[in-house]
Order: sequence, then C-alpha cells, then structure tokens
Amino acid sequence: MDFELTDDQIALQEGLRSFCSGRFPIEVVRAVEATGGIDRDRWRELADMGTFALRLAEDAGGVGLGTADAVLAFEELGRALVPGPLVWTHLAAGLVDGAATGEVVVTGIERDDASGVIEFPATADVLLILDTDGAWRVDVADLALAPLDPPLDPLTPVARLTAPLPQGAKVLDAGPAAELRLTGAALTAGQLLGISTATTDLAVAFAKERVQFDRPIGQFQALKHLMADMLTRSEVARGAVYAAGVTVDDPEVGPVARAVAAAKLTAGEAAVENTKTCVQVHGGMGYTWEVDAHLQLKRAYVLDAAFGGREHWAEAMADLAFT
Amino acid sequence: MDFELTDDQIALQEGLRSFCSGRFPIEVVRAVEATGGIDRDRWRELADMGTFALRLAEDAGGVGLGTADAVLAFEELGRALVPGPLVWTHLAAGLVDGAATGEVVVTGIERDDASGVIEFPATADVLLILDTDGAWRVDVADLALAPLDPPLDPLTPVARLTAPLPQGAKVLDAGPAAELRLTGAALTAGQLLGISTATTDLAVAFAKERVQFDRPIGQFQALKHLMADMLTRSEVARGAVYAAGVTVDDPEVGPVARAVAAAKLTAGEAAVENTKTCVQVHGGMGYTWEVDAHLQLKRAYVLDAAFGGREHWAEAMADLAFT
Amino acid sequence: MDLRYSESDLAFRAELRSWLADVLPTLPPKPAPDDWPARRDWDTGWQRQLFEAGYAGINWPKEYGGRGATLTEQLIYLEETTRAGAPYIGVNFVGMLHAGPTVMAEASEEQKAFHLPRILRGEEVWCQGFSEPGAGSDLASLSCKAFRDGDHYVVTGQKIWTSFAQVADWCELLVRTDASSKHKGITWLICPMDLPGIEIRPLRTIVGSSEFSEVFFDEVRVPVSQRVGDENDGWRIAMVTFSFERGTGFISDLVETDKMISELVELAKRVTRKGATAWDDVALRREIGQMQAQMDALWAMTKRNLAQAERNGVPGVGGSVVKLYYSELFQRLTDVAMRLLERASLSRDDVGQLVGSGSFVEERLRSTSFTIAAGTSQIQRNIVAERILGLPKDR
Amino acid sequence: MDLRYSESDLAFRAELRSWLADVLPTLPPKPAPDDWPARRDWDTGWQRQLFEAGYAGINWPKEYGGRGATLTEQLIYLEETTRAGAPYIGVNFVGMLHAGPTVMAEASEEQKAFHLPRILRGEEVWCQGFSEPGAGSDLASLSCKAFRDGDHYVVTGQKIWTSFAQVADWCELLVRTDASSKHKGITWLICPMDLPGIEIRPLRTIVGSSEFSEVFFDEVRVPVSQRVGDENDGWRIAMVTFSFERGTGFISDLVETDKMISELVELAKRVTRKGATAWDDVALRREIGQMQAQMDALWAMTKRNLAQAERNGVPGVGGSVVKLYYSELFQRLTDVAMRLLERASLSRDDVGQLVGSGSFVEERLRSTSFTIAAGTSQIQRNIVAERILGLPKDR
Repeated sequence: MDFELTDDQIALQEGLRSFCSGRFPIEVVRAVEATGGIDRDRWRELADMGTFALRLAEDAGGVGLGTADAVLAFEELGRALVPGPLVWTHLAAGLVDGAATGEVVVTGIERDDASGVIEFPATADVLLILDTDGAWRVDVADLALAPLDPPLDPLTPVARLTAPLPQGAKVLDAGPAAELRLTGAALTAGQLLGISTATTDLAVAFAKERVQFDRPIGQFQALKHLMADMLTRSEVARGAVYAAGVTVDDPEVGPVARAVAAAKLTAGEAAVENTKTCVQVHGGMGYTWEVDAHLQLKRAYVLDAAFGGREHWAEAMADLAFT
Repeated sequence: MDFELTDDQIALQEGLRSFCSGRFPIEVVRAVEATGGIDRDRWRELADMGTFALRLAEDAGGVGLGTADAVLAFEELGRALVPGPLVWTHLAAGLVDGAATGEVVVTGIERDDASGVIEFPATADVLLILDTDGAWRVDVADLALAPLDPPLDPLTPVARLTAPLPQGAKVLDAGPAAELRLTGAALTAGQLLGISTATTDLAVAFAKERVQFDRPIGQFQALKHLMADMLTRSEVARGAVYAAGVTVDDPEVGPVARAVAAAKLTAGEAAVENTKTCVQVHGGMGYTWEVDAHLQLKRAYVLDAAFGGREHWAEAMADLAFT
Repeated sequence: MDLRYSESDLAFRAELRSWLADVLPTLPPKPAPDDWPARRDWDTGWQRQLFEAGYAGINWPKEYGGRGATLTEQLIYLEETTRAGAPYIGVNFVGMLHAGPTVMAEASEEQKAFHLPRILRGEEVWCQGFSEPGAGSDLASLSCKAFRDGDHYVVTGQKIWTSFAQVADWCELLVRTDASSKHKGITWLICPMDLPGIEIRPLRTIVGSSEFSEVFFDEVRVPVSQRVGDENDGWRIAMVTFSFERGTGFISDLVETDKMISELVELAKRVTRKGATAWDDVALRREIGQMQAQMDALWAMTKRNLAQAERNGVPGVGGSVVKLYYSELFQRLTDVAMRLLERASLSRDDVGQLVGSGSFVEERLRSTSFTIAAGTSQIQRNIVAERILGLPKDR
Repeated sequence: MDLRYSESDLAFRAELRSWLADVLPTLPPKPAPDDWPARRDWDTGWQRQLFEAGYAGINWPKEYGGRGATLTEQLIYLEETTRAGAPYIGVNFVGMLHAGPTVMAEASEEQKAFHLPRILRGEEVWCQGFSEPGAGSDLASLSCKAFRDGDHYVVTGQKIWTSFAQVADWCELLVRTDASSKHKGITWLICPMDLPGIEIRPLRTIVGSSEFSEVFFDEVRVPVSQRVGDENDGWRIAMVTFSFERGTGFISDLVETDKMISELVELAKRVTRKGATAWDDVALRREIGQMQAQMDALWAMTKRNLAQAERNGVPGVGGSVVKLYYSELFQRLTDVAMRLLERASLSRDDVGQLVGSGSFVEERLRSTSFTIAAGTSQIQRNIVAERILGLPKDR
C-alpha cells in the first residue's frame, strides 16, 4: 500500500494543469458563454490531451490509463472550470464514434431524471442515456427541447425536454452501464475536488491582499477559521476521491459503489461549502460578475447535482454500509 | 400589541431571580445529588414562592396568574438549575392534592414513551401519566422500577419501569390533558431558555477573565463569534418562548400548538448548542466537574428530551403550518 | 406582554388589505429588470399611489406627509404589502429607509421640509455613497475626499455598491474632510447627482443584474448648504443610518423569508421522486418545520424589538441579531431548495411544472449577499459580542 | 496510488487476528474504573503480553524491542486491535505515544536504552506534565520553574491535566528555566514521580472519572542527567511530541469512530417509534450515511498521510486536519444518538433493551473534550490557516 501519486501520475497532473492554464485561462472559459458553452477548437485540443480517450485501451486508440489517473485529470479540469460535457464525452469514448477524438460532443442524462434538463443543448451532438437496462444514444437534433434561460451557470447552458425521451440505440448493456454511472460519479467528484481547491486558493490569495482595519483580512481569526475549514473539507474529500478512482480500477481493495458514494458526497460538500465561503471571504467583490468566485459557486452546484446529489449518495451509503 | 414585560412581570421575574440566587445557590443545587434530586424543605419554599400554584385560580388557593407569567418564572428556575420535577408538579397543581403546596412531589411521563424512564424515582410521590385519553395518577411506590446508574444529569436521578404502566386513576379528560401537555412543553422551554442565557453569561464572564497569549480570550474573534451566536440563539428563542406563554393564555393571538412548537424547538436548540459552546469556551476547565458548565449541558439535554424533542416538534410544526 | 392587535390596528389592517386587493390588479406590467428609467417611473409611480392613499411613511410624522402612526401599524403595513405581493420598495429604498430617516433625525428644518415630502411623494430618488473599493467592512477608512472652496466642497474619489445611481436625484455621500482623523474626519453631504464631474459605471452582480454602480467623483462642487450636521461629524450621522438599518429595517425581509418557506413547501409538493412528492419525505418536512419554528421565533423577537423601540424611541442593536439569524436562515432555505430540485436547479427559469423553481435558484445566488451587504456576518458578530456581551475589542 | 496490502501485510493481519482471537477471551476481568493500581497492573499486563507476542511498538526500532515494521503494519495493528475490542492502551498511553517517541527522537543513547525497552515491556508508566492552570492553549506561557542547584534542577510549580499521575513512574515535564524568554526558556525533563515534594490531587471530570490530576511540585530535585536535549530547548522538543500527536496519533480514534457509526446503526435498529425502528427513518439513514461517507473519506486521507510519512519520515501538519474533522464528526455522531434516544438518553446506563444506549450518552459527554484536549479546535484552525495556508499570524 502506498497511497501517494506515482511519478507518472504527478506528471499527468502537472501536464494537465499547465495545459489548462495555457489553453483555458479564465478569459477563454468565460468566452464560451457566447458560444453555447463549447469552443470546438479547444474541445479538440482537450481530446488531443487525451481527456476523452484516457481510459480507452491503447489498441482502441486510447491512452490506456485507469480511473485513478482520470480522476486526477478531471480534478485539473474542475480546478480550471473548463466548460462542456466533459464527463459524458469521456464516458462515451469507445461507445460513440468521434467522442474520443473530440469530433463529436456527447452530453447525457439518466432516463429517470424527472427534471428533463439537458446540458449544452445547442452544441452537443449526441445524448447518452443511462437507465437500468443499459446505455443508449440519441442525436440531440432529434430531441424536442424548450429553452431554459438564464442557466444557473452561465457556462452550462440548459434546455428542457418537452416530450418523453426516445428509447435510442443501445450502446451498452446493464452491467457495464452501471459501472459507467459509477465512473461518471467518480470523475465528477474529481472536478468538484478541483473546484474546492481552486476556490480555497482564490479566497486565501484575496485574504492575504485585501486590507481592512489596517491589516490583511486573512489575519482576522474569523476568516482564518473559515479558510481552515475550506482546506479541511478539500483534503478529506481528496482522500475519498482518489480512493474512488483506485477502487474503480481495482475492486479488490474495496466495494466500488461505497468508495464512489464517499467521494461524490464529500467532494460535493467541499465544493459547495467552499465556494460559498469564498464568496463570503471576498465580501462585496464576491457578489460581482467580475470576480471568478461566482463561476466556481455555480459550477459547484451544477456538478453537485450531477450523477446523484448528496442526499442520494447519503442514502445509498447507508444501504451499502449497513444492509 | 406591546410585547414587552409588564411591571408586574418584571417584578415576578426579579423576585424569582433573587429567590433562586438566595435559596438555590449552586452549592445547594449540587447538594441534592446526595438526596435523590430533591430537598423537601427547599421544595416547600418553592411552593411558598408560588412555583406550583402560580396558574391556579385564586379561589382554588392559587396565585391566579397566567402561563405567560409562569414561563418567566420557569426561565428563572432553569437559569438557576433548580432541580426536581418542577414542571410536572406545577402541572399537577389542582389535580393532585398537595402538589400546589409542595407537600406532594409529582413526576410524570407520557404513556407512549417507550423508554419507560421515570425521573426522581426515589423522591417523587406521585406519577402523572399523559395519554390520548387524559391524565392519570399513580403512586410512585406502586411502580416496578429498576435502577439506572449513573444518570445523565447527576441532579436528575432516573429509573426504568420493568412492568407496563398501571392505568392509574383518571384526573383529567382528553381535551384539558392535551392542553396540559402543551403547557408543560412551554414551561420546559422556559427552563431551557433560562439555561441558554445562564450558560452564555458563564461563558462571557470566563472569557473576560481568562488570559492566554497575554490577552483575555474573549478578545479572540473565534471565541467572540461563538458567544455572539450564543446570544443570538437565546434571544431568538426568548421571542418564541414568551410568545408561547402569551398564546397559551390567549389562543386568539395564534395557534397554540404552533407557538409551543416554535418555543420548545428553538429553546432546546439554544440550550443544547449554547451549553456545548460554553464548555468549549472554558477549554479544559469546561471538562471538569467543578465548573458548572457540565451541569448546564446535562440539564439542557434532559429538558430538550422532555415533552417532545426537537425532531418531534419540527415534524409537528410542518404538519401544523402546512397541512 | 400583549400580542393582541388593538381595534384600530385591526381596522387599519382590514382597510389596507382591501385597498391592496383593489389596486394591485390595476398596476401596469413591470418593466424589464435592467431598464432603469422605466423602473424609476414604475417604482415612484407606486410610491405616489401609496402616498395618495395615505400609506406612504406609515410611521413618518404627519408634518412631512407621513401617516404619523405606530410601529405596530408599520409592521402591519409591511406584513400586508409583502403577503399581497405588492411592489417592492425598489428605487425608493434609500430614500425611504436610509437617507429619509437620517435626514429626519439629523438635518436642518429646511432640508427636512424640502426632501421628506418629496421622498414620500415619489418625487425624489436617492442613492447611497458610503462604501469604497478600499473601505468595505472598514467603512471609516473611506478616502473619497472633499475640501472647502468658498461655499462649496470639492469632492474627488470613488464610491462603490451604489444602488440605483443611474436614476437617483440625490446621493447620501460620505466624504473625508480631515485626513488626520479616521472617524472624526468624515462629513455627510446631500449630493445632487446631476452635478458635473460625476461618472456612473454599472457593476454586474452575481445574478447578472446592474442595480449597483461604481460612482466616480472628479472635482464635483457640492454646495456647503448641502451638508447635514457639522463638518467632520458625518460618522456619527452615518451610524444613525445604520441604527435604522439594523433596527426595524429588516422587517420586510423577514416577511419575505416567511413567505419563501411556504413557497418551498408548495415547490416540494410539485417535486416527485420515487413515486411520491418530496413533501412526503420526512427529512425534508423536519428541515422545513425547523426553519418555520426558527422563523416564528424570529418574528416573535421582532415584535419584542418593536415594543422596545416604541417605548424607547430608538431601535437597539437587536437588529444585528435579526440580520445574523435571518440571513443564514434564508441561505439555508435556498440551499434546501437546491438539493430538493436536484438537476432542475440548473436553470434560473422555472423547469416545466416546477413553478417557482427558477426563483429559488435565483434567490440562492442573490442571498449570498445577505451575509455580506449592510455589514458582513463577521462584523455583525463583532457588534453583538462587543456591544451586547461587552467582550473586549479586538486590537 | 496503490491501496492493495502487500502479501506480508496480509500475512501480518491474519496472524495478528488469529492471535487476538486466541488471547482476548483469556484476559482477566477489567478492574473498576477508578481503581488505578489495578488498572495499572491490568494495562501493563496487556502491554507485556503484546511485547512477548512481538506486537509492542510495531514501528519502533528492533534495537529497543520494537517490531521495526512499516507504518502500514502499524495501521493494520490499530485496525485489528480496535475492531477486535482489544484493551485500550490505557496507562501506557503517554509512554507509547508521547514520551516514548520523543525520547526516541531527542534523548541520549543512555536514556533511550534505559526507557524504551521498559516502556515496550510494560515496566514503565509515564505521565505528562505540560499544561498548567495558567498555560492551556498558550502552553509556552508555562511558569512551573526550575533552577539549577549543582547537579539538580529544583522544580516548583503546578501542572494540570496529568493523566495517570497516580500510578506513573516518570513524568515528561516541561519547566521554565529562563523567565526572560518565552519559548526559549523551557526545558524538557524526565522527572521520576517518586521524588519528595510531589503531590497529586485527582481532578473529577465531566463524566465523574479521575484519570486526570493536578500535580504540585514543591522544590522537587530532579537530577540534571534527567534532562532531554539542551537546557532551554524544551519547547522545540515538545513540538516534536506534538507532531507525533498531530501526525499518526489519532488513528485508533478514527477506527473507534468508525466502529461507533456501526454501533449507532445497531442502536437505531433497537429503538422503536411509531411502529417501526428508528433505522427505518430516512432522515436518520441519510444522516448516518453522510457520516459514514465522511468517515470513509477521512480514513482514505489518513492512508495518504501515512504514505507521506512513510516517504518523508515525519508526519506532517495534516494531523490538525484529522483532529478537527474527526472530533467534530464524533460529537455530531453522539448528538445524533442523543436525539435518537430521546428520554432513553437520561441515563449513562443502558435503558432496558437498548443495549449500548448508555455508552453513547457517556461518549456524548466524554467527547466534549475532543475539541479541547491536545489543542482546541480553535488552535487547530489557527495551525491549518497559518502553517498550511500561509495566512498571516494574529498579532
């Protein structure tokens, strides 16, 4: 047992981080509001970095890495607030032609999701549907959609289904589809973890700079303690998120669903609570569109609701651990 | 509308407070641990102050005041941690001979309380039972009891019923018994409010005195804010508790059960959270038997569980307000 | 302790309720959120209507056109208008709740006679020039400076978080007139917003709206006669403003919060999961029941504050307690809504049958400011700890 | 990242588990809680048994009688012993987890050779003389003073919160040797507890127990040879002790917390209300599910801390994070139990069929100390904010 990143994993993490800061600086991220949440050129660059093909076998044109590695990559994507249906397109790699290479953008939904909310309706090509029988694909162009404006997250446009979901073409059976769902939750937890860390960094940097009452506000114990709690939530969630990745790859080390439950729940908690705190630490500036704190907050809520919210996973954990 | 204490109410409050500090200083309170939770002489003094006969009509030998006044009195009894089945004996005044005068000590239980826990088993004379059909009396001497040691609160000794409760002799019909239950909850909320205020005072006094890092610890923002939250919880609960008293007396001003729900829930919250915080503010000293903080904490838990805990009242409030 | 409304209170409530029932359906449609001139017209039109019906400034003195009634009637007014869904105070906010009461307490007779009736009649719109980029929680460190030049103050500097600046006629403006003293070097001016040298740049908020602006002053000449109180006594006067804000200023927010709890229940009844409605979920019921209990308690406390203000004339620091408690309660409430909505929370528009879902999402975002604006929760806790509990000041 | 246990880890776990299964049923009955001599015998007897079986000091070097194994094996040891309900470390706590590791890191070869094997064999019991009535969170302000008199330090002063003082042979004692400096005027002594001038007064805790004492020193003569490290270098050495406490010192508490969650579920299944068990209540299930998720996350984080300690040799400040999180989780857990038990929470004895109810009540009281002892949560948050996040120090 050595639950620390390997040198390869550190290299992957650093590679993604430098890619994101180079190609997805916040101005680029903010600009996708005007283009339906996706910039096709940058999307292909994401594909070139292996974002979608990361876990695909090498002989299928993939990178051949595991979920533990993918979680690290998605942490970086989350940290940089990279927009788009990243997790769904990643899950679709190998199931939907062109997903792995970034030619086709795939969004997704659970068939029993009563909200009928579709993300990236104007820019995604394919909708992946998960249900208890398997995974299915539908062309987004074939869906009856009504606009929903404005979205919660300006970088995650949404629409609403106005007719029942078509059955779609089956791309996966029930068993592997269930695994796909858990993988999706684990990767989303990775993004949430990235946000929870980024927002802590943003709050701390601001608190060191901002002076009130003749001292940096980070010297006030009340704010200091808020930020200590941010770090605590992030670091605890990091344990669970990394463990979930490892467990998906190697179910012998523990029950996969339970590991994913712990990851999704604690990462959602860390991201939502930390982004709220970051806004608070910023005071009035946190309430502006100009400061990035609101983008982190909004994305945290979007991802917290994806692949099962905290209540879902709390109940699932109770069932998994005690029955 | 003038939701401030009248001069008579202020006089009542001050009278009780000075009585409690004179006759129930903490040494006297602590000493009842050795005598089963009650000192009969002091109990009669409580009766002489009108504690039990307060709401009894003057022609029945009572003081003829209302529940709004009784709530103020019980706040003071709570503040001073006066021990004994004060609420039950007060409720029994007029129903059980000798209760009003302090000759007979009355404890009580809800018939459907699965715990079967009886308070003051060795010292109370009569057990009052509340159920959906009314109120009933049983002699404590006739109960089959097994000891429970040690009690949560050293000043609230308990035992457990080892046989089903006898039916008892009916002393009240269903309707007035239901009112009695609400009054009991309101008076208990009064005690909880008193504790939440007393424990705030204790924490603040300590924080002004105790020096660490060359300054009074009350200057540290983290502790300051903990205590600000104590005051906030207490004052909000005070509104609800006083309103509950007024509403019991004058149901035209609002639904009684809802007013009691708000009072019992917020006062329980204030007392439990504040007493925990008081222990924390005291640091190591809060963990000792010598400092009174633990007695407040333990009593807060005892009273929070009496006449319906917070979950009970939260659910009741949802039903009362929204169905 | 008496919670009964008097006969005259009850009559007032009945009369107001019936007036609202008549008038509200006749209001013109609301203008677009960012059309500020139209919003000014709409909001001041409503203020004028209130004035004509005798409902403007319930507890303002009659001599300025107010109703001269009790705080209890003010409470009833806020309850009834909020519950009936009457228009929000809107652009009249600063005039009615901040600048007006301050002018009433501290300004000269001429200033009072000029401004107060106009505020009540909806003829004047005010904005607030207090906060600066460098002076937020530490407001007294403000640096927008003014020097005397004959009969004028010449003002240069920047303000921020100025609501309705685009359409305001007047600004309650705090300026630094003595750089050698912190609290005792501040002056309170009534600044006409049409003077040369004032530039307004709207700020975009977390919800994308533009009610706040940055306001830049470049050698703006404000007549000395526009000063309220003495030179360098502006901090004390500003504290009067805050005591109103922290006193009874939050009552309509409380009524709003109470209403939101009921609306959350309605929303929960519309959300289905696992073949039942979310309102059948006992955890949610307890959570909402707890919040309603806390809300009822807070409301009861407010009635106590009111009774104390009625007796002593001045609202106490109890307002900090109200603000701390309701702002966190409101945020919790909207967070419960976010969890309840699950992926239906992804839009600020109502999602299908879930009437109201969008407004809860919007309120979740908007309410992030509740623990920040008008004194952060951290500042409020300091106030409670130091002024009520007497704990030693930070050093 | 690898969460697989190695073959040798698995073998160690199997062997230990089987040994525990054999040995635990043969243990004599536990002595009464306040019979300290009997408890000393019992606890040191168990330590001796561990030693003889090769399980004392899993990660202590072999030269002192330890097993010289990895931190992973230490983790397995703590998991298996806690899960099997093996005796708590008891009076060996200070020796095994505080004084021992400090002696190992900082003491002379003679001191190490003398004490370490004896601690492992259960022949020495230690207590801690750090805190004073006036020096709690601000430990460095301690005033128990020692002056040199030839080959002795003469110690006069008072210590508090000294666990097991009644039966300890040695005390890790911090004394003030230079009043002119705060942190650099402290010396770390190994004080024999049988010296003349030492008086022990047990303190009664919130649960009525007497494991802590106040210890009074009246001109106690401690040989200079008993000093660890240099004179006035004791603060640095004490920090070494804390780094162990804040490093891997909480692992058994985590295992204990995890076990308590399962026991809470068992208890919930025994509590009936409204014709169902409390475990059928979805709110409780979610609450417990959430706590289990947090616990699993914390456990995973601990494995990361361990991997880092294994690589770098020294446990990091991550221990503050562990302590903050688990202590509040544990308190929350016991608070849930109190609500669940309703009036059955009125006793620290099990109420009828509710096996375990009493221990949850006791733990609720006992755990009030978790956010206080070994650095309050306030101090831990300062550490996290200043040392990990680099926020400026308070002034």
